[in-house]
Order: sequence, then C-alpha cells, then structure tokens
Amino acid sequence: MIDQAPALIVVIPLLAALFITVIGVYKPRLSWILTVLTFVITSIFTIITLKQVVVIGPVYYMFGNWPAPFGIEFVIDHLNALIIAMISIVALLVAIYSKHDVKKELGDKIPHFYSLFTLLVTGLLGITMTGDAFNLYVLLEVSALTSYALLALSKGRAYIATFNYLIMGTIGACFYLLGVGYLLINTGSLNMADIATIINANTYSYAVLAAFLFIMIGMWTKMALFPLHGWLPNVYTYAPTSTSCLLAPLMTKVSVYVMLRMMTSVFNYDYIFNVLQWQQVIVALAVLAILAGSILAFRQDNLKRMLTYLIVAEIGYMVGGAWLGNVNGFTGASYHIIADGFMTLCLFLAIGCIIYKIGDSSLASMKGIFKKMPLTMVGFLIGAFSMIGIPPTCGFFSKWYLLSGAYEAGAWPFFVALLVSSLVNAILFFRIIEVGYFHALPEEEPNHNHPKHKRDEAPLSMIIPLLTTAGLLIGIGIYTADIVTYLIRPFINTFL
Amino acid sequence: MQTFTSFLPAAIVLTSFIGSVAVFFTKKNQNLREVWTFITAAINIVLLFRMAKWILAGNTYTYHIAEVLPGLPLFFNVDGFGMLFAFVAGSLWIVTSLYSIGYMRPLKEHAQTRYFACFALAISATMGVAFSGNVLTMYVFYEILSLSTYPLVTHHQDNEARGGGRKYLTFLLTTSIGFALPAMIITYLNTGTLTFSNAGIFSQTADPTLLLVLLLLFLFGFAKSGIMPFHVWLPGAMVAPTPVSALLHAVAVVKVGVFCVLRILTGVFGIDLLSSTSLSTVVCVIASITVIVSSLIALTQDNLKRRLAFSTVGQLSYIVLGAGIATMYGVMGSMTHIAMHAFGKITLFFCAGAIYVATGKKYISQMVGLGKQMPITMIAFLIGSMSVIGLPLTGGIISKWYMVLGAMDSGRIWILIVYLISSLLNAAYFFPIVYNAFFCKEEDSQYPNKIKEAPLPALIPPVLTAIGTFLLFIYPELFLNFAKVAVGVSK
Amino acid sequence: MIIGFDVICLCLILLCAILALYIKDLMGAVIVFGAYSFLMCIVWACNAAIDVAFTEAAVGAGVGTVFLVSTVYSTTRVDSFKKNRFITQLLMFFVVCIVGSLLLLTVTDLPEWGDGNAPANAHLSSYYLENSIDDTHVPNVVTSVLADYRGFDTMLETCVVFIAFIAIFAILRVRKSRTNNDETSKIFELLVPSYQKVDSVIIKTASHLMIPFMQLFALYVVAHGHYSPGGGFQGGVILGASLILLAISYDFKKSLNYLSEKKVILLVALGVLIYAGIGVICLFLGGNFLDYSVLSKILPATDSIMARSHAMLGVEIGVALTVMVSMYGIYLCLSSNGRFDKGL
Amino acid sequence: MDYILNHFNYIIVVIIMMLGLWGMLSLSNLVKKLISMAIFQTGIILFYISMGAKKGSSIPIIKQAYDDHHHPIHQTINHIDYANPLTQILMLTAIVVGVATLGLGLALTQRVYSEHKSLNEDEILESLS
Repeated sequence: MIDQAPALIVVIPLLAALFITVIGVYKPRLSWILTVLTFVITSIFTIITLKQVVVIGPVYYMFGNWPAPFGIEFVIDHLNALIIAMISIVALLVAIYSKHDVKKELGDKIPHFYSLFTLLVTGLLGITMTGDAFNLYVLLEVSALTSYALLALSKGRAYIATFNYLIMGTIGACFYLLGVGYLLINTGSLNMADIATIINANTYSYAVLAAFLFIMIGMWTKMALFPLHGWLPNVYTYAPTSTSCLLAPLMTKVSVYVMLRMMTSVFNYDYIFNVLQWQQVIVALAVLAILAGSILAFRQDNLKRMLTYLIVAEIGYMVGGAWLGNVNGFTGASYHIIADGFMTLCLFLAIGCIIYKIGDSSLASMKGIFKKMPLTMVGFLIGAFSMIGIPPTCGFFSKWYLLSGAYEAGAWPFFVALLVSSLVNAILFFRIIEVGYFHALPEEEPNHNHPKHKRDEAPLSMIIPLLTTAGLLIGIGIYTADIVTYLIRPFINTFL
Repeated sequence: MQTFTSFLPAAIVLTSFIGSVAVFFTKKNQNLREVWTFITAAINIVLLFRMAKWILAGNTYTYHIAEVLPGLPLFFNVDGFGMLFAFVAGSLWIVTSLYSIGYMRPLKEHAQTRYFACFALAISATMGVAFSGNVLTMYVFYEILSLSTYPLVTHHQDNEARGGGRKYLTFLLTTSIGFALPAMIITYLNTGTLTFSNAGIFSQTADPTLLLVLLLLFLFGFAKSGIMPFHVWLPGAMVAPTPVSALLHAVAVVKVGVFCVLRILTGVFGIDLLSSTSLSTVVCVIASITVIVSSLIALTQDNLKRRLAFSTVGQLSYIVLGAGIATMYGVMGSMTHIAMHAFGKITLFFCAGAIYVATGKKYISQMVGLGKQMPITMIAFLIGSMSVIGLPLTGGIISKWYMVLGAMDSGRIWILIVYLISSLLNAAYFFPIVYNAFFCKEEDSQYPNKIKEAPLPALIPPVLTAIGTFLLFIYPELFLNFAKVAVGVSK
Repeated sequence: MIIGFDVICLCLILLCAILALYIKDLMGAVIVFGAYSFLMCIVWACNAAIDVAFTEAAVGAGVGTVFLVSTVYSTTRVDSFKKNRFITQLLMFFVVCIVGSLLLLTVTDLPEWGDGNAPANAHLSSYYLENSIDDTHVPNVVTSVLADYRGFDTMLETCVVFIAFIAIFAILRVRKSRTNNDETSKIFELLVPSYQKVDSVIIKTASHLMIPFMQLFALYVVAHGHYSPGGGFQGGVILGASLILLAISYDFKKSLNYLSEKKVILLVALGVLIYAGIGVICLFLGGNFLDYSVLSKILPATDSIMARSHAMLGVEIGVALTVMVSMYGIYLCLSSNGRFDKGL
Repeated sequence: MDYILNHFNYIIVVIIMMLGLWGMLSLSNLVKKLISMAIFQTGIILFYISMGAKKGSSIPIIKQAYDDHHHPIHQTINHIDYANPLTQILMLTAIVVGVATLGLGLALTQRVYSEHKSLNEDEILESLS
C-alpha cells in the first residue's frame, strides 16, 4: 500500500467527503468523527511519505499508469513532502478544534461544512503534489470553490466579502490558466518537468515571458501579495471561526508554494534571475507588502482583523525571500511556509477560543483574559512570540534565513523591513498582552458571591489542538537544522 | 586544558526551570511552594561547586543541546567567566528568595506564585546565558530572560507598572531584534561561526567599517547592559517590587547585559583585535560617557531606588569600559566587577526594600535620621555603597584595582581620570545618605530614637550580602580565579 | 475551415460581449450573454472542437443562462443606483490596456492560426491521436484522453461539480420549518418578487412530449461517447436540463416527486463515488489509481485494453449522474432562493 | 492584412479577455461582474481552442476500420488530419469549472441581495459604512 500513498493522500479525503455528505443526510453527528478519522489516516500517510522521501528521494506517481508527459503525474520531492505533512496536520488539528465551534455557529449545515472542509484539504494536498500544470489548475479550483463556500457559511457581511474574493480568486485562477496556455502553445506539454526541459532548449520568447508573468500574477492574486491583497482581510474577518482557522494558515501558503514550484520546476534560475532580472522590483513589492501589512495591522482594534493584515505582511516575507535569488533566501521562504502555517494556525485557534467564550475579538473585550482563559493565552503567547521571532520558536529561524538571504543579496530595504515588521509585531502583540494582563475583568455580575476572576476556559477539544500547535512551533524551531538539511536543501540544490 | 562533555550545565539550567514549574503547580500551599525555590537553588549551588573545581583547573564543560541551524548548534560551554557569573547568580538567588519572602508576605502581595515561578525562570535563563557556548545560544536565553522578567517588572499591574513594563520591553526587544539579531547574522555570514573563542572569530583582515558597525550593533543590541542612550528602561523598571529591582539591577538582567557585551568583546572580537584597532577606543568613549553622565544624573535623584538605578547604569559601563580597554587586567577587572558590584548593589537594594517594608519611605529626603531607627540596615547600606564606590575593606576595590591597572597598561590616562571622577561622583551620591541617616542634627531627624528594624527575612539578606561584600575583600580569589582562568593567566 | 465565416462570427461575438456589459437591464444582458455563448459554440465547432462546442451549448449557453435568469428573477432586473465610477473605470481601463498590449505583443510569437505543426499540436496531442486506438480502442480521442489519459483531471472536475452543488446548497438552502416563525423570513418573502403562476397547457404538453426524447438522446450521448462527440458531461447536462424543464413547466412539487432533495444529495455523491470507486478498485487489484487495465482481472472476457474502454463507460456514467443531478439541484436552489417551493 | 487574418483569433481573444477583465474590475453590478467573469473565461477557452486548431483537419475522432471480430485494424494515423484533442479536453474541464464558479457566484449574489437589498456594489458599500 505504501507505493500507493501519493494517490491515497488525495483519494482518502475525497472519498471521505462523499461519505460525509451521504451520512450527513441521516446522521449529521457522525460527520465530525469521520472527518477527524480521515485526517488521522491522511496524516499518517503523509508522514510515511515524508520518511520515504527522506530515505529514498523524490517519489513519482503516475495516475492510470500512463508514463509522465502523457498521463498525470504526482511528484513528491523533499519540500512538498514537508508541506503535505503540514497541510494534513493542520487539517487534523482544525478538524478536532471545530467540533464545538461549528455546532455553535453553523447549526444544521454541519455535514456540508465537513464535506467541504475535507474537499478543500484534498484540493490543497493535490495542488502541492501534482506535477502537471493543468491538473494544478483544476485542483486550484477545487480548493477555491470549497473555500468560497466555507467562507460564505457565515452570515452578514461575509457574503459580499466572499463575492469579492470569488472575483479576485477567479481572476487569479484565470491568469494562471492563461499562463499555462502560453506554456502549452510554446511546448505542447503540460507536465512541469517536461515543460522545463523543452523551455530550456528554446530561446526565451515573449510568449514564455507571458507564461511566466501570468502564472506569477495569478499566484500573487491568490496569495494576496501587496497591491492585490484587498480581498483578504474582509474575507477572513467575517468568515466562521473554524473556516478562517483552516484557510488562513493554508490557502495563501499553498499559493506561495505554487509560486516556488513554478519558479523551480518549470522555469529555471538562469531565466528568472539572469534573463528577466525582476528581483529588484519583486523584492520591493515584498517590502511594501511587509510595511503595508504591518502598518494596516496597527490600525485595527479587532484581533482577527489585525491578524489578517499580518498575513499580508507574512506573504511579503515569503515572496521577498524567494526572489532574493540565493540559497538562504530560498531556504527562508520555504521554511517560512511551514513556520507561518503553524504560527497563523496557532493564533487563529487562540482567537477562535476567545471568540467562542467571549463572542467578540475586539481589543476592548480582551480585558483580564489572562485570568479567565490562561491556557488559551499560553497558546496565544507562543504564537505571538513566534510571529515576533523570539527563539526558540520557529518564527525566529525563518527570520534568520530571510535576514541572511537579504544580507547576502544586499537587499537592505528588505532586511530593514523584516526587522521593522518584527518590531511592529512585538508592539502589536504586547499591546494585546498588556490589555489582557492589566485590565481587570469587566464586572459582569454585581453579585459578589462569584469570585471575580473566574476561570472560564474553552472546551478541551479546542484547547488541545491549540496547545499542540504551540508545542509544534517550538518543536519545529528546535529541529530547524534537520528540516533544512534533509528537506529544504535537497530541494534547493536541484534548483540553484 | 581539557574539555568535558557533561550534562551538568544543562542540569543547572533545567533544575531552575523545573523549579519554576514546580512552584507553579504548588500554588495552593505557600510553604511548599517556597521550599521548592530553596531546594532548586541549593541543588544549583551544589552542582556549581562540582563544576567549579574542574573549571578552576583550566578545563571547560560542554553540552550540546540541539543543532537548530545546520552547523550552528545551541550548546553550552562553561569556562571561567561563565562560571563566575553563574556563581554570582546562583548564590544571590538564594538570598534574594529569602528576601522576597520577607518582603512579599508582610505586604500581602498578590500573585506570589507567578512571582516566584517567573523568578526561577529568570534564573534559569540567566544560567543559560552564563553557560552559552555561542552567540546564538546566548541570544536565545537573553530573549527568554527579557520575557520572563516582564511579569516581574509589571508585578503591581497598575498604570505605573504598565508604563515601566512598556518601556522595559520596548527597549529590550527593539534593541535585541533591531541590533543584536542582524549583527549576529552578519557576523555568522562573514565568519561562518558564532562560537566564542578567546582569539576572536574575525580575521585580522576583516573590513574595519564592517567591524565598527557590528561592534556598535552588538554594544547597543544587548541593551540590558544599560549603555546610554538605551538605558531608559532601567530607571523605568524601578516600579517593580524591590526584590525584583534587586534581581534586575544587581544580578540577573543588567548583569546578563554586560556579560553578553563582555562575551562579545572578548569572545567574538577578541582582545587582540580590539586593541590593535580603534574599536577599543570606540567602546571606551561610549562607556565613559555613560559612566559620567549617569553618575551626574544619579546625583539629582531623590527617589532612592532611582538613584540606585542610575548608579547601576554607571557601574555597568565601568564593566564595559574595563573590557573596552582590551588589556588582560582590564578584562579580568571587569569580569570580577560583575561579582563585586552584584554583591554591593544587591545589598543596597535590599536595604532600600527593608526601609520601605519597615517605614514605607521611598525618598532620600525622608531618610534623615534613619540610622537611629534601623542601624543594622544602614550599616549594611554603608558597606554596600563603599563597595560600589570602590573603597577598601570591600570587594569593590579589588575589581576597580584591576581595571585601573588595565587602564594604565593600555597607556590611556584619560580613562584613569574617568575612573577617578566617577568614583568621586559615586561617593558624592552615596555618602550624604549615610551621613544624614546617622549624623543628622537631633531636630532634623524624622525618626524616633528607637530601633525598629524590618522583619527578619528582610533584614538577614542585606546583612548576609554585606558580610559577603566584606569577605570578598579578604578572599577575592573565589571570583578572581575564575576571571584568571577565563583570560588565561594561570596555568 | 472558412476563415471568412470565422472572422464574422468572432466580430459578432465581440459585439455581443460589449452589449452584454453595456445593457443596463440585467435580463437583457443575460439574454445577450446567452447569444454570445451560442456564437462561441459555432466558432468552436468551426475549429473542429466539436466536443467543446457541444459542452458549451449545453453547459455555458444552456444551463448557465438558466442559472443567470433564475438569479435575476429571484433578485432584481433593474439597477437604479447611480454613482459615478468613472475614475475607477478609467484606471482599470489603463490596467487592462497594459495587460492587453502585453498580450498583443506576444501574438507575434504565437504560431499562425491553424498551423498544424505548431508545438502545441505536436508533442502530446500527436501522441494521443496516434496511440489512442492502440492503447484504449476508443476512436474518439477526446473521450479517451478525458476519461483515461487524464482521467484524474476529469475526476476532479466531477468533484468541482459536486462541490458547486454542495456549496450552493449549503449557502442558499433555508428550511421552512426553521424560518417560519422568524420575523426576518417574512421580510424575506416580501423581497422576492411574486411569481405569476402560468398554467399553460401548451408548455406542459410540449415538455411532456419532449422530456422522454431528451432523456433518451442524453443516454445515447453518454453511451456513445466512445465513438461520437459527447460523453458524460454533455449527456449529464442534457439529462439535467430535462429535469429542469420538468420543474419549469410544471412546478417543484412534481419534479421533487421524481427526485427528492435527499435523493439529489445522495445521487450527486454517488456519481463521484462511481468514478473514484472505479479508481479505488484498480488500486485494490494492484494497479495504480485509475489504471483501468487491471480491471480485466474481474471483468469477464476482456483484455487489458478493452478493460480500459469499458471502464471509461463506467466513469462516464458516474460523471453523467453527478452532472445531471447537480445541475438540477443548483437550478432548484437558485430559482427558489433556497426554499424549494416555487421557481421560474 | 494577411498577418492580421492569420492571428485574428488571438487578437479577438485578447480583446474579449480584456473586456471581461475590465468588467470584473470596474462594473458595479454583481450580476454584470459575473457575466464579465464568464466572458473572461470564454476568452481563455477560445485561446486554447484556437491554438489547437489545424487548417483542414477533422474532428478528433479516428476513422477506424474494424475486422470481422470487431477488432480494430492497425493503421498509421497522421496527427495532422485531426484537430488537437488535448486543448479540447482541457477546455471541457474549464467550461465545467466556469459554470460551477458562475453558479456559486450567483448563489452568493442572491444571498448578498437578501442581506443588503441591492445588487450594486457601491450601494452596498454605502449602506455598510
């Protein structure tokens, strides 16, 4: 069964989604347990695959047993083995977490939520693994459509926000499709590795340039790089908590990975950094993204909204790192995908717990939160430390590599922007910590029989994933060397 | 010269950490909670003594924690200097804990569990800094220390504490992320290593501009050392309860700052590189300015704790100045001064706290005639201030002696003058307090002529540390030998 | 190929596109858009993309227009709000001009229209054309590529349809029992324009007559996809259209009698399940996922190549089922605003 | 002129796509936005289809001769004779994806309408602020 793992990683959640839909008609309650079970199995498979990749190198899987350029191929190399592991673990944690939250927020739509949830993860896993440019488009749409639906399950302003997201997402996907079209018209092939060999033999024409440009713009729209970020904050703010917990860590990061994948597997270093020489412009965009994200985050007094702007800044980290064009920058960008995934998850889970208990995530409602929900705040703190970049959390190490890369490339604005963003994050989070730590709880009941600072923690099924994520942040930080040596460097060596 | 691979350094860091966890989980039972603190502190001391013997023989202990970045592990490497600092921190921790109990319980402070837990955590991080084998490890523990002391600084949870805490974190995080981190990364990228070595890790041919920039970044990056203009957090953090101030300003925090700076100067740049270039002068000038200016500011302060804080700022720059001279004696002197000043200054803080516990007074102008009411405390205060000024019969003179020797070695007379002026200023801001306390006119005295000392737990620690200060004059070898080992004099 | 005809069609298409965006009345815009889609079909048919034209006629122009019309009916067809958007529009015009001129720049690099030896036509597609018969015994290369060579894509595409249905169902569906007592639902009722119940005998009888033939034709399209244009998607959409016709000409009650809400959900999932299930069976028989050739082990009297051909029929049925039911379900949701009581 | 005719489809594709893109970005009515989206998508589909077109080719269904046992007789096939099947099946997928997106967009539109009583983006934004 092990050699079938790449297919199973995608097929198991897909089948599970179908069963959840069917069973949901009769027994909606079973859908949660089924989802959790699915992701337990998927996580096991992804971790097995990860081990396999480390031991024997990249795994190739042909669907329908058709050889590579003719059929569709999954390629699991060192980096995406890591990313699928991240995706499945994040999905598992969010699935466990969502139990109470979904019950509270969504009512009778639970089975639909879970079936869309699993399908979304299917799409993301597929995007990460596929070695076929068009297959990637289809998977992109699978994940996009499910995410629109999941976001719109909330009420009120979520609808118009999601509608705008749908428009922007479709523009992104269409640009990507157009780019693939240009690749096809140049090479007649859809398999990434195959395209790479054909393109490298060609002279670089306008059509190749268009292919690259449109794929990149498509992905930048999807990942909300700075001038194209408008849709993101509203979407994640008004979405149901569990949805934003799932989407915020995964959607943008997977798009970043696709960008890396396209830069490495389809085009090559020489073309991107020596022929095109856009790196100055893109890194400048990344700097703007970081600064704009940080400044806009500063102006928010809603916690969830603040985090969405931080995501915009984090995207700048990754894009900038990837476009520095050196080993350290690329390592930083790749590592930050993982680190930021878990970081964002941790913070969103913590805020989800707070919203679940308090019903609000505005700064004012955080008064005395440390007394009320100490465990949640421990998770929040570790996530915040990672965002700031305090060792030994993983946020520090990604910053380390990004800064190293920026120094080597002489990209001083990026270097400074990274530091400024860390400091802004520090101020942002300590503002919250201050509010939570200093202000006494608002007097809810005049009845003094109740102790003033009553502990009122979110349910265990929400706390455990949160604390696990917090633990992972530190764990990943400590094992940075292993991750970089065994997973990220082998991947980069094939590129640079 | 041998290098042992041993779990001992990690064990010391871990015991304090476990102690902190244990404290946290026994919050129901106050006495049991305090017992944990003492048990872990005692274990620490025992372990330190076990290592001390071998360290003094010129050996080092290493322990590899984890390889966090390829080729750049987190690891402990204990040498004489680290040992010296660990001893200071470990021994003063016990005294401070005792004092904390004496201070906190009568005042019925809230959240005592959090206080003791964070305290132990801070000590754990301090030990980590002391034992660090490379800049990265040091940085990690440095940051942990900043964060774990935040709840201590803001212990009162009122508006004043909030302002102080804000300043504290803003300055420490800004400088460590904004200066120290990039400096560390640039150093690593240029040299390929961050491991401390007495010869320094830069080659002699390194770009001087780069070295200068790195030096400044490091110097200001470890802002716990209180070098101006990044000293602002220090007086601000005075809002903390007195035992915390004692810990912050005498033992853990500020000393970690200067320890880091010293480590960087000796272990990263190396004395040879410093003295052979103009970098040494740069350090000396910056430190001298801080020494003089802070002493002048201290003169104007009426709040006793604030005066002590500015005194600390000045003394810290002494230490940096000693290392900046970049001669063997200078470095030895400044290493020893970490210990000497720690004992002296902690005595002073303890006294300030004891005065507050007994009388509730914070201002120097309110302390006229206090010697009549609290003679023991004030005598301890006298001894402490003598040590800080650097007068005989206290340990302070020993370290100052070596620093002056170092200054003479380097042939820079102006540094001698700086030391002289600053000592005079020190005397000028300390002696009036003592003088007024004991020898004021009868009618000026604000206190009845009746001995009413602070409760015993708050009284014993200053006495102990005062005695310690005196003993250090007689037996300075305890710390001096470590310093010698560190700079490689003996053997 | 008649270049002239194509050129005329393309010009008309452009005209329709501009009109669809220009016309203020939404219903008009939708209808013009339908015309645009049909013209597009013609161009594609001229370019020998008969399957695509077929699909576009059924999906894009047919069902897509029905969806649009339903929405316009359930909301509003006039947009009276006026606000000057000139600046935005001008800005976007410049953005679009930049992108467009970049695209026009690349046109010089592109092969001529209809160049048989262009790279896009050489590498993969020539392999498919030359080997489809040998590999799968299916003359319609579109079907063999769709269902076999790139079967995984098609499975996901079926999934997309499934997702669209579940998503729309989850977003729109409101249960009467829950909202009846709700104040908001009453306002909600008022917002939705009232329908005039048209009980036209002619329409009823005509659709009564048409529906069986439509369905028969659809089944033929599904089953004969191996040899002629068509396949699961096209057949599925036609089947779905027949159900939609039923719902339009009678009412929801009658159509829901045939296919209830619960059945719709089950069948949509079942369709994808058939597709994925065939893939999983291949897995269990020791092949890769969707490697139909191993099915010869369980299918009587077939070699590995015929097994591919048979399995393709199986997956096409799955696709047809999903597409049929989800098109029908989406129509129900969209036209009744999720209340499943009355539609167009 | 010949050049323009030879690349006429690409030029039209560009214009159609840009028209759709412009509509998506700058029109204020939600339904119009979705129509623009569909126009944009069909533009891309046309792009793919015209790259796969071959002059004088037939539809990609192989004219196959069979023997008495209904087994195909092996014959050499010249791919120039048949249109490109690859771009066609890609676009089949794209069309279906397009209609799925359209449906979802319409569902959202309906919800937006019941929430804000308007289909005009400006009006909705005005009511929100």
